[in-house]
Amino acid sequence: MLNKPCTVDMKVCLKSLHLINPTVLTSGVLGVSYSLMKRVEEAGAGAITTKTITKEPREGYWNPVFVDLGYGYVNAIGLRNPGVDVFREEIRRAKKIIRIPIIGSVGGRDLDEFVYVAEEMLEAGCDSLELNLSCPHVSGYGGDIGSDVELTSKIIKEVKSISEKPVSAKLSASHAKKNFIEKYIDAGIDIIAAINTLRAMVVNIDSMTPVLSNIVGGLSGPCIRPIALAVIYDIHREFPDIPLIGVGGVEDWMSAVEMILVGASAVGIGSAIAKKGLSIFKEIVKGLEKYMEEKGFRSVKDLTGYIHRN
Amino acid sequence: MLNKPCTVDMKVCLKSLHLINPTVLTSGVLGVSYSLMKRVEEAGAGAITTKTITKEPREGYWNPVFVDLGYGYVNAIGLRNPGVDVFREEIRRAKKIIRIPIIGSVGGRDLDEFVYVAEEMLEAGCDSLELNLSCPHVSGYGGDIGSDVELTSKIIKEVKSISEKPVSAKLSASHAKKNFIEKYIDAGIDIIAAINTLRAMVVNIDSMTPVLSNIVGGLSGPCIRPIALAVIYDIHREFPDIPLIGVGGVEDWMSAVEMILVGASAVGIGSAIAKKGLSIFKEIVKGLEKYMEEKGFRSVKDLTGYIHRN
Amino acid sequence: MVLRDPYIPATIIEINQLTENIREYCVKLDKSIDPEPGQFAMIWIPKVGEIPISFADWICEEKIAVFVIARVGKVTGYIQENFKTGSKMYVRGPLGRSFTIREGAKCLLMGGGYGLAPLYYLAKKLLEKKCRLKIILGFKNGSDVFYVNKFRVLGDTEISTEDGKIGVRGTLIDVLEKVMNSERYDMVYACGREELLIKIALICNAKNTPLEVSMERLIKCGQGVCGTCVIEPSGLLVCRDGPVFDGKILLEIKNHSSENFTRSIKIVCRGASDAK
Amino acid sequence: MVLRDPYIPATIIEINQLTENIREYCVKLDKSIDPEPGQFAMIWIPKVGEIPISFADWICEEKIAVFVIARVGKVTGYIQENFKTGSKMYVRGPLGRSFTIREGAKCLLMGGGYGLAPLYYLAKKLLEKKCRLKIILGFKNGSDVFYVNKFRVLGDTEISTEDGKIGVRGTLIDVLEKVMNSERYDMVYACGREELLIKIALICNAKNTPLEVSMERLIKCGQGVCGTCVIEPSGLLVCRDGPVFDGKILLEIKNHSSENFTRSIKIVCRGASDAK
Ligand SMILES: Cc1cc2nc3c(=O)[nH]c(=O)nc-3n(C[C@H](O)[C@H](O)[C@H](O)COP(=O)(O)OP(=O)(O)OC[C@H]3O[C@@H](n4cnc5c(N)ncnc54)[C@H](O)[C@@H]3O)c2cc1C
Ligand SMILES: Cc1cc2nc3c(=O)[nH]c(=O)nc-3n(C[C@H](O)[C@H](O)[C@H](O)COP(=O)(O)OP(=O)(O)OC[C@H]3O[C@@H](n4cnc5c(N)ncnc54)[C@H](O)[C@@H]3O)c2cc1C
Ligand SMILES: Cc1cc2nc3c(=O)[nH]c(=O)nc-3n(C[C@H](O)[C@H](O)[C@H](O)COP(=O)(O)O)c2cc1C
Ligand SMILES: Cc1cc2nc3c(=O)[nH]c(=O)nc-3n(C[C@H](O)[C@H](O)[C@H](O)COP(=O)(O)O)c2cc1C
Ligand code: FES
Ligand code: FES
Repeated sequence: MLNKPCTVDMKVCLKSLHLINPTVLTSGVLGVSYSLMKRVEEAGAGAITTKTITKEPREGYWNPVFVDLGYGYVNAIGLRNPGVDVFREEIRRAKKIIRIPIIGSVGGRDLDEFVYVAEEMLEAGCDSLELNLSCPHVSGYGGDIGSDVELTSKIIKEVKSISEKPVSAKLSASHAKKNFIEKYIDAGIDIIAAINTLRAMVVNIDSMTPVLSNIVGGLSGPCIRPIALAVIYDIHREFPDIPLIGVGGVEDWMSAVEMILVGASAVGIGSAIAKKGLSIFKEIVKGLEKYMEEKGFRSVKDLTGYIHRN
Repeated sequence: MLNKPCTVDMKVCLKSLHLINPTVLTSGVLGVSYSLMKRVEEAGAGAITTKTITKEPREGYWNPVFVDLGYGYVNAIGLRNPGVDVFREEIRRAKKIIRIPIIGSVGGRDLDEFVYVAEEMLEAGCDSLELNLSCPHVSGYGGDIGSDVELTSKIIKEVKSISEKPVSAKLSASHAKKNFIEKYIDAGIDIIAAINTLRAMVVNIDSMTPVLSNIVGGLSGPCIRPIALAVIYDIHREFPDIPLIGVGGVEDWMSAVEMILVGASAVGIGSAIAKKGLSIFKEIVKGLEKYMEEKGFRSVKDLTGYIHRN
Repeated sequence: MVLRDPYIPATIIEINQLTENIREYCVKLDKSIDPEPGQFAMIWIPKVGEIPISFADWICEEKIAVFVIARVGKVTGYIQENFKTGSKMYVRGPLGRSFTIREGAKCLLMGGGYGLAPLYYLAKKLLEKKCRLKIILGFKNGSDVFYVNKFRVLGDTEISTEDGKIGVRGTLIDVLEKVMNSERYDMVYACGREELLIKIALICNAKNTPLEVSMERLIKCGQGVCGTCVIEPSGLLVCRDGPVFDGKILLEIKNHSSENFTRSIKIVCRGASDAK
Repeated sequence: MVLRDPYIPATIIEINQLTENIREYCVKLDKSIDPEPGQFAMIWIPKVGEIPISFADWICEEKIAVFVIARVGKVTGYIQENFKTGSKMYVRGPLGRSFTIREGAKCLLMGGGYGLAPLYYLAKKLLEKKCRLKIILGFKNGSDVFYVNKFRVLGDTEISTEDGKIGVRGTLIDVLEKVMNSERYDMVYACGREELLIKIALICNAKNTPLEVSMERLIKCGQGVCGTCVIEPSGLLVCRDGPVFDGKILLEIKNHSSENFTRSIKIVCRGASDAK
């Protein structure tokens, strides 16, 4: 640090949300307790998204809930969470010991649930909210909400009206359409995070059964990165002003670079943790820094969407 | 053959389309000339789908058009085809030397083009038509049509009105929704083929450019199989009577079994040919036959959708 | 490698009733694996469920894994009621961190119930590394005793039962105090109920003797992503950072297995129960 | 293996102007590959295009590939105009089927233009396998001659030019007829314009001498899926079943490279042009 001037600025801003670096723990992975959030901060993350929290507690689905396919993963945890009344305490405790921003992921089956959970999360001290409009395997939640653009716009409007903190929409690949996003922006959305997992299933031909107890789940990991890159590329081309969190298959600094080049301001890190553990955060930040130095970029901001200008 | 009675019936029927076995060459892979179609028949396929044909010739996109990612492929060929007036001759010639069914894949930007191409294909002797409602990277075609359920229903109705041959709809994962399919069935669709590739892109961080000349393309191969399986599972559960061609990531007999277990009557084989060549057809038929013998199934029909009954 | 799914088909080739509630299952795997003592497998029974079970042994040449399974609920109950020789299960693993083995060390192994399972495999491996073993096994009643002769072959073995039918009357802890007062060990390994482990940790701490314990929490993903198996306040994950941990973590633990193991809404409310 | 993309970055370390239109590019690859003679690479120039080019040489220890590139159109033109030492390209390959090499065989190699590229690498490999080589190289004019001295080192080399400035006045075919009448060869290898290859095929067929030729068609996917590079009526694919084929296929060919190479609507209409 002393003999090498830090030439690269790793900080990023997602509206009023300031990150020391562009790595974000994505929703559903480890963001279930204050102690795990603390570990993620220590591991070097720029921000933490909590597990999606609903009003009532949800036990989630029975095992098996997570299948490693080598090139990706299929999971059906089933939005397992203790409910916002309990989780509020977890956030309070986390806020006491954690300095990086905590983004509360809000789940719900209707406008009321979204607003209720959002309010509680804000009160507990979340620095930002992310609306889960995209989980593909819990009926009534996530993608079922996100497919209804009118309802979603209303949810965004209501949540924005009670929130001074930036609000992001977590989109699935199939709903990341121009006409949807236009309406979300009109409704006041600050940030877009994409993509969530894609509805998928794993079949075992020996037992002749599905592997997941819930039968269907969501595909994540390296193999969805080409899809996520196209989504972020498309959104950034149409809406260059909205900050994007690129999520899907980020597994190393190179994939983080890919995401940022196509338009992401920050990158979400999820199932890659299964393979690499928490060291992935520092690995990405270091690799990205070195890449930017070599290519002559001064800040992540300059790299964001560079592929559109190159 | 003499000392082992053939106990397993490999024949499948997709409405009035009779296949000697459930392997189908999927659209866009090798189905561009009579000689290649002949080779595919000799390789053991049960049916052949042609490249998607449009009214006018289309040169397609410039190289690179095909990227091998190990776990899958991203392609943007760009519906390169000589136009139906020329391709008609190719089909005529193919029909003279090929005995397995030829399914003509019909492309179009509007109702008129679909009907025009369909008519020509039928006249040339196609045994069935497949409507491409799902190609994800040619603006105005494929997925852009498939996202408009009213237009699509109209196209199906019109094509059905001029066709005595079975007509199938080739769907993308994001349009394989219950309310869409209901309308297609009302409009008279005979068969559903799913899925097409998923919109995707590949980025090279060294050159800081997209790899495909068209920037975005479609993801195929093993890594989309979990998505395709969920689509076929969902459709078969809701509409058990409509014959399904399961397409997406079929790479060996085991993946064919997976597809059939969740509800496919036949399986499409596409980009796996890049890795395995044409021997994949016989490999799948043999493996499937052996599996059915071991598990005590008498016919592919009995295996179709078995996972729903197990 | 592109995997189809992570489950290795396995066929039961032998079942032994060890006690009323505990059975030993010898299963032949379709593929070789390389488990270390302390690691576990996720055992999937299609249409029933999937549970974590420790390796009680591994016979490499024959690809045979030994699992000692106590009947507690849905999946373990299903196994005991329905599984016969020839039945099939599916195994994913080995998962987790194993016990530390130091060549030639003087080791004390202690455990109770199905906790004996990982200890047995550990004892075998320790012997291969020229360690000297003292083994203390605790059981509730005389009728709960199992595996004792198998352990005796490997080292100096003492037993306690609460009803006094076999060995010393009392608990593991009684034996432990006696043993630790008379001799120093390089390493203590323990496996059993968490209340027991905490007592052992206190004793080892007082004696300044290194301790490794195998811990349990509800396991969902088994790959360190869902966070279900977290131990508070450290944030350590049983499935990934464990199940084998330094005994010290027991001294500061906040959420105990008893709370965590209830497959009810309570599990999900762990956060709240910690708060109190 | 999970790949990022199939392109190996490569840096130009040397450029040699061979003739007015043809240059030799020595490129250092970031990763080792193992091309065989006759195989080709797809060379990708970001934002410009991607074209198939044969390996003219491969220096394994230094990961240096040699490409001989003739200026014909968009991509080759861009390369010749813009590429300097230090410029970067991206290489995917090796692709396709290579020439067959029989140990100790008596071989006749013949080619013209950039067809010399794969022949040069082949000649080197044949020598390693103790083959005896007769080489016939044909050029349009004296100013088009290149690589002759490199071939002379490897075998008995004869040259023809149409203007007679160097070697025999005339074409390859004139020399071939003379050579084949005076001696028998175990194997003939040819590479060049398709009209030439057809003539060679007729001669070899008449003499009953095995012939292998390297063929060209428009290459799109390069992996045997798009069907663009098909040769009618056999349905053989240049990118996968070739580019090296048994010379016999030239005797029955229906769609010729001249039709196929026009990057116009005509290419796509190949079906139609065959029909006539
Ligand atoms: C790393 C690890 C290794 C293990 N090794 C073994 C072993 O070798 N042999 C063996 O018999 N058991 C072992 N267990 C415990 C075993 O996993 C549980 O007994 C089993 O999951 C219960 O499943 P069930 O469906 O039968 O019970 P359920 O119907 O799920 O539950 C029945 C009762 O058991 C409790 N329970 C649920 N999950 C667990 C759990 N993970 N651990 C303990 N109690 C639980 C519930 O709270 C409930 O009270 C191990 C657990 C872990 C975490
Ligand atoms: C297997 C194989 C190996 C080859 N090896 C070499 C080599 O070692 N050195 C070399 O210089 N060239 C080689 N070629 C030819 C080379 O690929 C083409 O010259 C190149 O693709 C032209 O690209 P362009 O963008 O410059 O031309 P374009 O702008 O695409 O076309 C210009 C003209 O060239 C014709 N053309 C287009 N594609 C081809 C093609 N595949 N082959 C021939 N003409 C074409 C067009 O019809 C047009 O008339 C090889 C071709 C193949 C199929
Ligand atoms: C185990 C697991 C649980 C997840 N839970 C949630 C969730 O609760 N809410 C949500 O919005 N996304 C959830 N996701 C989706 C991730 O946030 C992310 O969008 C997706 O996994 C793609 O990123 P990845 O490839 O880096 O994992 C979950 C993903 C996984 C693997
Ligand atoms: C090179 C290539 C070209 C394709 N062209 C078409 C096409 O013209 N029409 C179409 O409906 N689908 C086309 N597809 C999609 C395939 O038919 C298939 O739906 C998809 O590739 C998934 O199957 P796979 O994983 O077996 O390749 C193409 C796919 C590839 C790889
Ligand atoms: S069980 Fe999911 S993190 Fe341990
Ligand atoms: S170039 Fe696509 S098949 Fe040969």
